[in-house]
Parts: sequence; C-alpha cells; structure tokens
Amino acid sequence: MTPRPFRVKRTYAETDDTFTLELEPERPEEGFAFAAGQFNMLYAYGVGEVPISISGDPLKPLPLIHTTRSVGLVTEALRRLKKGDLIGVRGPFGTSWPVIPARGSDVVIVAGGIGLAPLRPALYHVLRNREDYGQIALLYGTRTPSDMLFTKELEQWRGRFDMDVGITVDRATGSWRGNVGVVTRLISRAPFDPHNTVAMVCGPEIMMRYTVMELTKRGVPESRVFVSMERNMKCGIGLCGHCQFGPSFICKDGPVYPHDVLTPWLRRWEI
Amino acid sequence: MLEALQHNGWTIIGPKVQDGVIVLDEIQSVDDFPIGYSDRQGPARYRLTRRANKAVFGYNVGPQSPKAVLHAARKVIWRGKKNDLKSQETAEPLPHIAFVGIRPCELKAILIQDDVLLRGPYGDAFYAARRKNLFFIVVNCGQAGGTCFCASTNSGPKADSGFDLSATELMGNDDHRFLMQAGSRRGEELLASLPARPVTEEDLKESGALFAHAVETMGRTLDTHGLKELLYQQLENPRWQEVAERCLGCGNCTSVCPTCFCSTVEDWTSLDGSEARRERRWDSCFSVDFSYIHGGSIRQTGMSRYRQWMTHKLAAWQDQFGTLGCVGCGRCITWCPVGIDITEEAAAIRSSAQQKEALDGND
Amino acid sequence: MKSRTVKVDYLARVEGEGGLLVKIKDNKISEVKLNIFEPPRFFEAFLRGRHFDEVPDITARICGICPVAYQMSSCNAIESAFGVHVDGALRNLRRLLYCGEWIESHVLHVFMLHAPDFLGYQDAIQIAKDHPELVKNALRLKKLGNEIMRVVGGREIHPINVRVGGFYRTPTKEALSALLPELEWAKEMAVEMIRFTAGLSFPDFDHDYEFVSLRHPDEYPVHEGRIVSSKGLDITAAEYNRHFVEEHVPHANALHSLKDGKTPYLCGPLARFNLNFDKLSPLCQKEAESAGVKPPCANQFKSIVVRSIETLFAVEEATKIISGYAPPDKPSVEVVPRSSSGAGCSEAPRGILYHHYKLSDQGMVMDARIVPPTSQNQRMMEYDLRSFVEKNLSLDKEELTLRCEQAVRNYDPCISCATHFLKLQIEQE
Amino acid sequence: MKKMAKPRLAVWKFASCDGCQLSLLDCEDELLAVADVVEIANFAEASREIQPGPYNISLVEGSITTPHDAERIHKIRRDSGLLITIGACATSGGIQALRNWKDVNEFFSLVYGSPHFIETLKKSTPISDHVFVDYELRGCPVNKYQLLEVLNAFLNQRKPNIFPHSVCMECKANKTTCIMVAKGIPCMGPVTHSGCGALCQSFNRGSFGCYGPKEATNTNSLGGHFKELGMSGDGVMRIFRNFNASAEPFRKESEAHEK
Ligand SMILES: Cc1cc2nc3c(=O)[nH]c(=O)nc-3n(C[C@H](O)[C@H](O)[C@H](O)COP(=O)(O)OP(=O)(O)OC[C@H]3O[C@@H](n4cnc5c(N)ncnc54)[C@H](O)[C@@H]3O)c2cc1C
Ligand code: SF4
Ligand code: SF4
Ligand code: SF4
Repeated sequence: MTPRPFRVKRTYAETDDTFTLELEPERPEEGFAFAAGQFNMLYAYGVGEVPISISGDPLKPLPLIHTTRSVGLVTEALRRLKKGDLIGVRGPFGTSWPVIPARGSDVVIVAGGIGLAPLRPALYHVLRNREDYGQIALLYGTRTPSDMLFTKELEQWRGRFDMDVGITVDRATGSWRGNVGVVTRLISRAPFDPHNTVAMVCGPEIMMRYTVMELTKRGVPESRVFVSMERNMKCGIGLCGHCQFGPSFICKDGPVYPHDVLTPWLRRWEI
Repeated sequence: MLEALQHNGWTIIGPKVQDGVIVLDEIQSVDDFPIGYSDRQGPARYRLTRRANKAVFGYNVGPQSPKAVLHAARKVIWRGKKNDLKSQETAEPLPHIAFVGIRPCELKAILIQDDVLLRGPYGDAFYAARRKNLFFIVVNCGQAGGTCFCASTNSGPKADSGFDLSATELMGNDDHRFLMQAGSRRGEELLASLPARPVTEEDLKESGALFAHAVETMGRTLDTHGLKELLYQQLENPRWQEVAERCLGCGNCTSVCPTCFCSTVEDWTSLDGSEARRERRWDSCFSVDFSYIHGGSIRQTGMSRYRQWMTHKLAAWQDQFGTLGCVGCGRCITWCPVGIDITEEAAAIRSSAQQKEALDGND
Repeated sequence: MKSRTVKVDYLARVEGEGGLLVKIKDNKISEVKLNIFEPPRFFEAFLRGRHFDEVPDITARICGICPVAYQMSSCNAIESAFGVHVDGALRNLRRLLYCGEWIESHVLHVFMLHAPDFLGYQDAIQIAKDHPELVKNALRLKKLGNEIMRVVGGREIHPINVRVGGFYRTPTKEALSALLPELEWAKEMAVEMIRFTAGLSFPDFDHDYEFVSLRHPDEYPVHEGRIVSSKGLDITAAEYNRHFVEEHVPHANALHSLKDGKTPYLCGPLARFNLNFDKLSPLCQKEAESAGVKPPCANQFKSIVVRSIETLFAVEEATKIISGYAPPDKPSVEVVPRSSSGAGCSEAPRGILYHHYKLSDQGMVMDARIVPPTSQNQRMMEYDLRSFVEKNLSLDKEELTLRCEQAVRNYDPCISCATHFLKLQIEQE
Repeated sequence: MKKMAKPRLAVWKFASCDGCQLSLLDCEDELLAVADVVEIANFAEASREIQPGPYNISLVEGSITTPHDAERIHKIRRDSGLLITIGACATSGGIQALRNWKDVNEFFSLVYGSPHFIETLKKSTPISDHVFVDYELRGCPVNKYQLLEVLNAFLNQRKPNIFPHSVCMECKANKTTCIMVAKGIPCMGPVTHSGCGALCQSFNRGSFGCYGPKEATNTNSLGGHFKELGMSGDGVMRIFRNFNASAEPFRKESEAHEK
C-alpha cells in the first residue's frame, strides 16, 4: 500500500487535454515489469491516487510510460508535473490483454479516445511478434481529429502493409479528409476472419457495448472479445471494495475481461 | 483468568455497558463486564435490560464488533513530505490484545475478513499487523437475540474453531460455572493455569440444551439454499424498489456489519503543502460517491445501492471468497434506523420469484 | 466655517453591518446617525408556533458571538413562565458555560477588534507581525473560552447541549478538570491583559451615563439577577417592559431602547462593573485599582480595561465552579408547560439581554419579544459620537473618523443582534 | 526564484448571525498560519483595511433577503475567482428562511408609506439561487476545521475531505450509541449531511439537521418513522423546518406534514 517513488523524466502533451509521462524509478535496482493491459496506481503528492494503464512497451518497461487525459483534480495534478518531480507508483495490477492466447488468430483492436493508451502495449507486442498472428486490424475513433493520440505512430502503422488501420472521428474539423462516424461503423469492413479472431476493445462503456454487438454480428464469439472495464478504485488490489462489478473486483479480476463473463451483468443497469 | 491474561501482558477487550448499550472496550476487571444485563433487540430497536440472575454473558451482540479494532474506522496509511515520497507510516502491530467474550459469529466474521484482507495476491499490511498478537476467548451463546440468525449462516451459537479458548456460561442448579474448551496451545496453557474441574455429563447436557434453546429462539432465519443463484436471477425484482423507498441510504448497516470491509482514502495536506498524509476510512456502498467514476456515479438510485449491499453480502461474496458475507449477527437489522431486515428482504425476493415461477409454469 | 462630514460606510471590526454619519455645520453638529443596514431577520415572528424546547436552539442563531446569552435568557424566561427552578450543579454549569462565552467574546473584542485602534493597527494580524507573543497569548486565552464552551455546550458557536431545564448531558468531572491547568495559566494571562490594557492611552471622555445592569445578592451578575440602574432603578426582569421602551428610528434597521420612554442608558461591562464592583473577587478588585479604573468609571474608552477585568473574573469563576463540580444525578429538571408568560434577562458580554415569551399549555410559543444589548445601547452610541466630535473638532478628518469608529467599537456592538426585532411603526406620508 | 503572490481572500456577510465567519477567527491555533499563506484582503469583521478586488477566494456568509443584497452578490461574484458559500444561511437560506412560510408584512405594525430604509425581500434565499457558487460548505454554524480544510484543499488544488453522506457514518465511526435505536429519541442524523462529527448524539440528543440534507435523502421514510416513534405531524413538520428549512428535501417533507 506504500507507493514507490518515481521521478518524471519527460512529460509531453499528446492533445489539448492528454499528456504522456515518462517515469524512472528512484530505486532502479528493484526493477519493473508489466504485461500489456495492466495498470498502475499513480499518486500525485497531496492530491490523490488514480488508476492509469501503462501505455508503453512491455519489452521496455522503463521508463514507465503513462498516457492520461486530464479530467479531474488528480489527473490535472499529474498534468502539472514537471521534469524531475516525484510521483508515487503502485503496481502493476490487474489482468492483461490475451496476446499469448491470440497467437495464430487474427487480431482486431478497437479503441475509442483515451482507450488507445491501454491498448498500445498490446499493439507493440503483436507487431513485434508479427509472424505469430494472422491479420491485424486497428480501428480507432475519437471525437475530433485533434483528440487523436499517438499521431506519429498512427501514421507509421498506417504505412505498414502487414496491418490494417481504420480511423474515424465523430466530428470532422479543420482539414480532416478521413472517415466521419462512430468507430463501430469500421467493423463491418475490417479484414479479419470472424471465426478465428481475438478482439481487444477499450473505450467508453457505451462504445464498447456497440462494438461488441457489431463484432458478434460478424460472428466473433463473445468469449474471444476482450474489453477493459473502468470503475472507481481506491486501492487497486481488491481491498477497498469500490470497483466491484457483479461478482468480481475489476482491479484483480479485470480490468481486461473476456466479454462473455460480463454479458449477464452488462445487461443490467447500475451494477 | 483476566488476571492471568493481564499478567502476561495482554490488553483485554470485552463487553461493557456504556451509554445504554453493550459495547466492546478495554476491560480492567471483572466488574466491567455487563453482569446481570441483557438486551431486547428487534428491527430498529435495542433496549438494555436487567436480568434476574447474575449472568456475565447473558446478552447478545451490541453495535460494535471486533472490526472496530482490527479494521478501524480510520487509519493513516501513508505520511510523507513533498520532496521525498518515503512513507513515515509503518504498519505497527497492536499491543497484545485478548478479546474476551466475543461471540461465535464475531469470530467467524474475523475469519471472513481475514479471507478478504489477507488471502488475496496482495494483503492489507495494516490489517495483517493488527491481526497478529491476538488471543480469542469466545463465549458461546446460550440465548439468541431478536434479530439473530447465525444458525442459518452456520456461524453459531457455538464456535467450532478459530479460538484460543471457548466458554459456555452455565448457571444450572444454582451453580454458576463456565464450560471451557481450548482451541490452541496457548489456550491449553491458560486453561491449565485456571482452577477447574473435569467436565461432567451434566455440564454437557446443560450446554447442549442451551444451544438448542438458542437455535430455537433465534429471532430470524435466512434460507440460504440456492440464495446466490436466486439473487443473481432476481436483479430486477420489484422488491428492490420497495425496499429502496424505505431505505435511508444512511450506511448504518455497513458500519455495524462485522464483515463489511469497504474503505476509501482521503488525501490531506498541511496548509503550505509541504506535508501530506493519506488516511483510510470506512466507506459504504450506500454512499453515492462509492461508485463514482469520472462523470458520475454508476449507482445513482437507492434501489441499486441496496441491491449492491444485499447481493454482495449474500451472493457475490460466495463467488469472491467462497462463503457468505453474512454471519447472521443481526446487527444490520437492529441498527437500521427504519428496521430494514435483510432476512425479510431475502425471503420476499424468494417468494416473489417462486410466485412468478408458479405463474409462468401455469402458462 | 465650511461644513464637514465624517462618514464610514462600513464599520469594520464590529459584528454585523453598520455605518455611521456625522454632519458638522458651522462648527456645530447637525446630524449624528448610526446607520444599521444589516437586514432584519424577524426572529420574534417565526418563534411563534415553535415548541419551547426548540427556543434555545433557534434564538442562539440570532448571534454567533453570544449564542449562550440568547440561550440563557430564553431558558430564564421560559423557566420563569413554567415555574421551573434550576439550581445546584446545573446552575453552576450554566454559569460556567457563560464564563466561557465571556472569555471568548471579551478576548476577541479586546485584542482583535478594539486594541488595534489604540495601537494604531488595522487588525490583530498586523499586530502579530510586531508583537507575536501578545497575539499568540491572546489567541490561547480565547481558545480556552471556546474550550469551556465546547466541553459544556458541545461546540463554541451555537452550543447544542443547552435546554430549558438544564442540559442534555452533563460533562464528566474529568472532562472539566482537564481544563484546570490551562485556567491556571489563564489567570496570569488575564492579569497581564489588564495591565496591558491599562497602559493604553485613553481620550479624556467622561460622560454622565445612567448605567443599567443585572445585580445578584451573592455574585457578580452573569446569567441572572435583578435589573438595577445607577439612578436607583431596581426591578425584576418581569417588570422590564414597564420601564424600557423601544423606538424605531428611520435610519436604522434596528430599534433604540429608552428608559421610561425618554432616557438613553448604558449597559455592558462598564455598567456591570460600576454597579457590582463589590461582588468582584479580591484579585479583580486589586487589579482594577492598580489599573486605575474604579467605580464609577465613566469613560467608555476604558471599557477595554473593564473587559479585561471581567475576563479575569470569568477565569477565576470558571476555576471555582470546576473545582467544586460534582456531576448532578440528572442532566435537567423536569419542565411541565402551562399557559403562562415569563421574562428572563442575562448579561451578554455586551450588556443585558431581555427575553419575554407567552406560552400555551402545550408549550408552544404564542408571542416572543427580545431586546438585545446593542439596541439598548444604540442611542447612547449616538450621544457619545455627538459629544466626542463636539470636543474634538480640531482633529483632522482621518483621525476624527478613526476616533468616531473607536467610540462605536467601545460598545462592542453586535449589530446582527440589534436587527432581528423590528416592528416598524407607521410613517404615513 | 520569484516568490508567488499569495492568493487574496475576502470574507462577505449577508443576512446571518456572523457565526460562520467567526469560525475563522475561532481557529486560534491556525489563524496566523492562514494569514501566512493567504493575503486577507477584505474581512471587515477582522480588519479595518479593506482592499479592492479582484479576490482569488471569496467566502460568503448569509442569505439574500433584500433587493440591495441581491445586487451586491453579483458584484462579489464578478470580483471573485472562487466563490465559496459557508453555512446554512448561505447554502440554504438559513433560519431566516422560516419567513418563507409567513407573510412578512405581518411583522410590520402597519403598511407604511415610504419604506425606503427597510426593504425586505419576501423570501430568504441561498446564494446559489443568485450566482454560480464554486463550493458550498454546510453547517449552522460551519465546522471550523472543515472551513480550514476547504481553504487548505483549494490552496493545494485538491478535493476537500468533506463528505455528503449521513451523520450516521460519523456516529458509527465514533462509536457513539445510536440514540434513535437504543433510546427511541427521534434523530435527523440519517438524512443529514455529515460534518459536525455526530455532536448531538454524543450529547444524548437527536440531531436537528443543522448541516442540511445529505446526498440522496429519503426524508419521507424518516418522517414516517418519526411518527412511529410517537412524534406528532406538527412535530415532524417542525423538525424538518429548522436551520435548513428551505433546502428542497427538508422543505418538501415539512410541507407534507403541514396541517
Ligand atoms: C483500470 C483503469 C485504467 C485506466 N487507465 C487510464 C489511462 O490510461 N488514461 C487515462 O487518462 N485514464 C485512465 N483511467 C481513468 C482514470 O483513472 C480517471 O480518469 C481518473 O481516476 C480521474 O481522476 P481525477 O481525480 O482526475 O478526476 P475525478 O474522477 O473527477 O475525481 C477523482 C476522485 O475524486 C472524487 N471526486 C471528484 N469530483 C467529485 C465530486 N464532484 N463529488 C464527489 N467526489 C468527487 C471521486 O471520488 C474520484 O475518485 C483508468 C481507469 C481505470 C479504472
Ligand atoms: S449482513 Fe447483517 S446480519 Fe449479516 S453479518 Fe452483516 S450485520 Fe450481521
Ligand atoms: S456490502 Fe457494501 S460496504 Fe459491505 S463489503 Fe459489500 S460493497 Fe462493501
Ligand atoms: S438498510 Fe437501513 S441502515 Fe442500511 S442504509 Fe438503508 S436505512 Fe440505512
């Protein structure tokens, strides 16, 4: 329950409200390793602690990379951090994206907004081990073109012949020439074999619901659709009770779940 | 016995009359015990009463449980300075504490909290520290209270294990005595140092009769058969709405419940910001903020909050920890200001589900 | 000569909202107004229809600085209506609670509201920059007053433990005794406070006041007594109505009280001191004499010294009560309502506070009347202003303004209190 | 390094008893420390020195009861970065909102011709009825430690540790006996916002709701329960009609029991 002190090595803006922190441990000898999809509890001194997914490459766990959208007091305090500041880190916690079981299958990654951050480690993994997988599709939607994360990398991925990248925005602004509409609209056209696909989905809860619907419509079994859930968390380790979702604790049993486990609960309101 | 414990450096926590109720507090001498006291309990009602005899443990559980000591309402979990995030707060074990006179259901509740707070991949270091150095002297129940239902949850009226010593207070034949049983080496040692005589057939008969009497007079029952599946299927039962109309969302039930463990963390700073601390305190699934995620609370209605509480206690807990989250102590019934009764609600949901099934079957 | 105006739009360091206006024409004062624009709150009105048990909680909200005074006067009035007597330890606890309020309120006024005028600062925080020890000690003393209220009353502002007939729960002996070491310190500090205030410089400003205060045969008046004046008045609270009349003046949202409908009078520390000097402890009397204030003291600027003497008195009294305290069997005496009316008076830190209630046999309030000290003193404040300005016309404007403000602050006016009791008269045009 | 200018604090009064702003002066141990971290730019009760705006933080006490005050609050809003209301008067209209159920004219002996010196609005309303409020601190009076906590939290840009749950949560954490269950004394605790530390209960009396309604209250259920405890309808009406009488859930419940 005691955070490890890390120091901010670099901090930079991704969009108007989203930024990335690169953190180095004060005691590097203790090391750090994580699996794609796991999260840390980040403690902004005096302000609070929040769960944030790790958005870096699992093979290069340090510096630790977190991409965060400033939405409230704690995330805003994280945004104010400067190079050299201290930050508390507990983790990594939670389950990870099924990059190992997905070997031999097509992989579809569907992200909405900040949801791309927790998925990036999975992307790094499958692209590095490209030969282990069938087709790879990344479908990404944001509200406007200026909300798009990791734009340089997106360009690189777009340029690759061994993966398919679909990008869309809810509202076109500026010189946007690409798709307009919700990300679920990209699913029907995406190249993958529904009967041999693992899908990984992260975004707002409502977007995930519709994405799962579209995927199942195409024939992907729900047990092969993985989503990352979000709930209030105070401890991150199953002791505080806040993140309960039906019979599970999202911090230990999640955040990444095969969707069929959640189906009975997602149908009900206010679980 | 108390002296023997105190002599060995144990701080004794036990029952005591305070401000019209029997609480758990530090005990200096036998006179502190609620000798000759009893209580009458019902939904939203507790009255301390006097009894004709001098029974020491002739009452049922009060509002507090050992949770108040082991998983205290407030605890600083981190304290540090701005330019050095080292915590100055360490998990200190409590002084040696002997719980004297806790009930079988309370002991069971401690074991359940152990499951929650110690068994996972990550334990609660503060709870673990407090959980060390404890001595349990359980007093079995020879009478049941108006809101008790431990017989339904298999946690009483007699404790089977987990204690150092267990006692049953016997008063038959005008002979005031305790039937003792050791549950650990330490218990045996203590027992050996006490004036005692071997157990007679008579003693066993009397205690057996007491337990039977307690089970018989238990104020409440809970049918646990298939309860988890039932509740999971009945998440949209209209009964939830009915109880929400009475429920005040005050959180008394979760506060008094000996197994509820939920907590939140507060961040405090000195005025100039140079020092900060993080303090953990009890939270409750009845508070709106409990399910807050950026943008709003998930459980906006009283209906969903009551449902979370009851389905967690009686259903989800089984998935999470393999047991019920309820030991049948009846506190939540007694101390709910409007007397909402978990057993009554569970029964109502069961019967309306059965009715519906019968109706559907007729179609 | 030209005409001059002294105008303070917003009086600082007083409780509540008021201003003052003095107009001078040809070296003569043409107009003096204490302008009270604090909005009225109509307490007397909404007390009607409330149960007597709720009255001390409601009237406390008239003033955050002297809630105990309101609670005590309410209790006195209602108990007198119902023929209830509160004696012994319960009575002492009430007195103790009131001592807490006196200490808190007097120290607040002396150091934080009044002293800056004498020392030439804008506020106590500025004083603290030059004299940190002084202000720290003052705060510590003030805190003790609050502590007493917290232990007896539950909290310092709007105590929750006061009820008609006594208390909801009486404090333990241990809880009270825990205050004794600090009271020990406080006694020395209060003596120092007297000496410090005695050393301030006071304008020459004696005035022939009629002093009005409570008087009790055995003790310095705090929470009860007869009403007496320096000109021979000696009545019970029940007779107050026959001797004091309130009058509404157009420039203020508050009423002015006059004795016998015509004479302004002075209540508050100076009045209490002058009329009850004999009831002060030997130490208080001794310190008063060495401080150079002895009855009759007729210089309102010296009220700061008298407040300090009363602080010492309250500290000594609190110590006495706590030392002799044995918790009573019951926290309150039984109160049986009957159809009746009753009046009650007590000594708020700033003067006598009068309450009168008409009650039904069900214990419901039929009618309420409350006269706070500030409205009783209001006319006197205007008199003071007038005569002070008359004597000091040579002062420059800034100095004159400051002195005028100070003349008002001498009264420790509590403007929120003064405004709640409006019953306006017709002014048909 | 350049020293950052201290945030400027102003304290304002509307119809009230002064108790809430007095709470600031009652922070004897912390007052000087507060003065170290903020510049007290306008606090008439404490200082003669009144500096003009703008202010970073304004604490507003009292309710709006006159047309003049209804205008004054707009100017204060314009002059203030953060506007924090303190106490029952400012957050719900306070005790003087009891007039809302009475005809104020009744309190003037007669209608008078030119009421230029006394203009009174028919109702006493909270500040948030008039301007946007950044934070509301409840209580009659506010708890001085909570007042410090709000200032502290805003200075440190964190969330104040003040919770909208029931008084019961504090009562249980303090191990205070529940007087309603154990003694049958009606208590507003279950519907009242925490903050006092469950004070009344520790003095063996029922809460009278001076912190106003908690989040998501169910006053209806409690009102019914009071009757079961033997309270008259009029009694239920009065217990909900107190220092936060015009806070919505309390107002509704009191009106439901009006004869
Ligand atoms: C597993 C997981 C992974 C995540 N990964 C990421 C990620 O990679 N990137 C990212 O940007 N986000 C991520 N999030 C979301 C992120 O945790 C939240 O955005 C963050 O917690 C917001 O905190 P905040 O303090 O900034 O804002 P808020 O959510 O507004 O406030 C935080 C806390 O303050 C309290 N609070 C705030 N306002 C109020 C109020 N008005 N009333 C009462 N209480 C209030 C709440 O209790 C809350 O706990 C993730 C969340 C989870 C669960
Ligand atoms: S749910 Fe109720 S009966 Fe069960 S353990 Fe908790 S308080 Fe006791
Ligand atoms: S019932 Fe509620 S408070 Fe109790 S453990 Fe479960 S979620 Fe937590
Ligand atoms: S069930 Fe009872 S104790 Fe629990 S929150 Fe509802 S009203 Fe309060």
